[in-house]
Amino acid sequence: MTLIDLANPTRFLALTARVLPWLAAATVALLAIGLYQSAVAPDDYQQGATVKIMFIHVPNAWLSMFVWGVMSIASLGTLVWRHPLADVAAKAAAPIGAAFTFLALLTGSLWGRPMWGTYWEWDARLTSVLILFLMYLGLMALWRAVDDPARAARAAAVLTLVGAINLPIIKFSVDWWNTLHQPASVMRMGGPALDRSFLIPLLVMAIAFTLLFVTLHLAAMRNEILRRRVRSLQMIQASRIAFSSELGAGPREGSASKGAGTA
Amino acid sequence: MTALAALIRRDIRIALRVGGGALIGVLFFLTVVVLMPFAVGPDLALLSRLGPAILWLGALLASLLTLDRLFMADHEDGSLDLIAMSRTPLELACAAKALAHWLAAGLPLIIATPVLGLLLNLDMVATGAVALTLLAGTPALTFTGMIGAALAVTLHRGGLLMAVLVLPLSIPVLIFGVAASQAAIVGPMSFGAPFSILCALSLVSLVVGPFAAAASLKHGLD
Amino acid sequence: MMTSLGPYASFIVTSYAAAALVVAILIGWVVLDHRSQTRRLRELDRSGITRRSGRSATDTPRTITRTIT
Amino acid sequence: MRLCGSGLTCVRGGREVFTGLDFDAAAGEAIAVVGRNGSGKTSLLRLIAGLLIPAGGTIALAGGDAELTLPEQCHYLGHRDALKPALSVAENLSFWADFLGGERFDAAESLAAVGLDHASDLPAAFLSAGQRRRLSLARLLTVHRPVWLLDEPTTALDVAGQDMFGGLMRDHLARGGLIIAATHAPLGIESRELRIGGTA
Repeated sequence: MTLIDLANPTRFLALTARVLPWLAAATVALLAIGLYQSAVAPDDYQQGATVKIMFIHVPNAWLSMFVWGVMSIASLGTLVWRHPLADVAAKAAAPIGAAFTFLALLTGSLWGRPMWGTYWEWDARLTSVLILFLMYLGLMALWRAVDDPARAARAAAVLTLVGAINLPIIKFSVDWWNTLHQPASVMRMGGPALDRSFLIPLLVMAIAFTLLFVTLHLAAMRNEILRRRVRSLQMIQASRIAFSSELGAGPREGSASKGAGTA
Repeated sequence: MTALAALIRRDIRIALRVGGGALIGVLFFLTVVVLMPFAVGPDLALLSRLGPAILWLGALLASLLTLDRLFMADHEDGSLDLIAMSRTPLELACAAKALAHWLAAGLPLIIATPVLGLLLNLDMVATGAVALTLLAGTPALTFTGMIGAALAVTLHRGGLLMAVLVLPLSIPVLIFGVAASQAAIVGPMSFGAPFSILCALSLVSLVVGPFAAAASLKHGLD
Repeated sequence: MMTSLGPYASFIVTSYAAAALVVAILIGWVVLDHRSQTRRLRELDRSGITRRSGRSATDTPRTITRTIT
Repeated sequence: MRLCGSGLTCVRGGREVFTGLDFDAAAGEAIAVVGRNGSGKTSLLRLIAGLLIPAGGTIALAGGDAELTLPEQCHYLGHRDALKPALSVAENLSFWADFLGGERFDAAESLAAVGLDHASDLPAAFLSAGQRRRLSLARLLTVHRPVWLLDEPTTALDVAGQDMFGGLMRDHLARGGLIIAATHAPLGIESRELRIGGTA
């Protein structure tokens, strides 16, 4: 049977139960500070107040890549060390990563609307994030398509690692494609020359969102472990039914035929 | 009536559960549409001109590719035998299956259209027009595609063969679907004429599809 | 502060609201999923299926099984 | 009620499987169709079920429901179980009960009769071959059909399962039902033998 080793996850569950409240509290506190700081941050002389969108856009864009990195490490764990928690970590991260990537796209296009006059521009960065988003969705579809989690885990791990290798290539090609068509450079979002008054709230928000991801990820991993436990218990239940019915076939049969007769 | 409702409910349930393919169709649609600008370039004016055509092609391919296993799965596990023997006419059962497929795989395509319209720089009116034509036209795609799915059971082959069989049948739907959306966006034709033809095509396929599929299935059950 | 958001206030507010909504959905998903999984585990537990019982034919007492969750 | 076939000829893939086959079954009677592999046992059942079209001859059910065709009064239990792995045991059964229609009995009791009463919430994917066969048998119990067409019904069933199934078939015959089963193994109930395709 492909039951995951239950000893390790059990210890992991105990750890999670202890750590989660603290993590959640830290996330809330840091988010509050970050939100306050971004609220009081001054307006940009060029972009005005819309620069505030950056404070959620950039952390989400950062997370969209960070989560893929986490999944890649987990995939290595699946393929190389065959660690049972690695599958769980990779699976639990995918929907969260997709959600953050979606937010990065959404806030990016809301930021772009005042700047470009259109919600969507085939700008190199946004386009790369869009492709990343599609890859997240594909990965989630892969997890959903296969019923046996162990088999799905290996396939997903291969795909994640291939994606990790391919992402820079995709980014490079998209950049090249973009400059080919649009020599006039589009406004660069969140360029490196950032004023301290923007940098600090941005950093706080980035850390807060990263903590938020860690919290959600741990909680989702716990759910996934429980889900696998339910699954393996159901399989045990199925294997025991044959056993019990051998003992109980006689009397039950009588009651059923009686029921069928009266119906 | 309960029989058909039960069939629709079961098919939707399977499509949405783990292993079901309903949402993969939307993802395919999304991917195909996102690929287009890489081929034609990110020029927004060009994209908005091609937008309706791109969306229609994407929806056409997505709805046909997910149709592949409409009857095949039921054939492989023996359900189709029981469906053919039941007191429900096979034509109605086929129609119910196609309807369930459209609800689970076709409707999400239409819901995704506004988002994709945004990517292709379509304005509100254009997006609305494309969504409306898709709403009227995708039932025709599903119900003609169903014939191919039934033939796939008869021939014991699915996949590309089915696509090759069905794609020519869906040309009229494509013509009038794109024509109606273009008419709504740039004119000069009126929206009404191609749109009513599109609706007529859907209605015809609603009638013809189930009969043709059932006829094909009846000979394929050995 | 709300007055200082400038002509594009609606975009800024929408961004923050969307972020809040998505995060809320994520939290809701995690919490509801946890609840349903623990409920199913409890149901299985009540019907006498324990993690050890499948391996030995006899019913082991359910002491080792779900101490956490 | 009486099921008669006369002069039946079955052609499949250009090959004549059997020709001029006559059979005759009365209510309360079980027919065991025997014969070597490829002699057309399954084809005969599928002819009766209306899933194959005979190249010659007729099949008629006398004394059944005049408003219904013969296939509509038959249960067909083929090699394949007609179960969806993504659905639970109870969902699978209730779908067939709703879809097949007609007179129906309590699904929970049928599940109990085949020994699956504790499995109703399990996904069918977790069931073993024998358990899947039991679930198919529950379909025969939940929806009433006078004629049961069974193709190798006892394969995958263990000894206890075969006993259970024997009891179910006897109940069905006692209520005036009719069974035609293609089988290699003994059916486990009193039955008349119909040999096709020469000696085994």
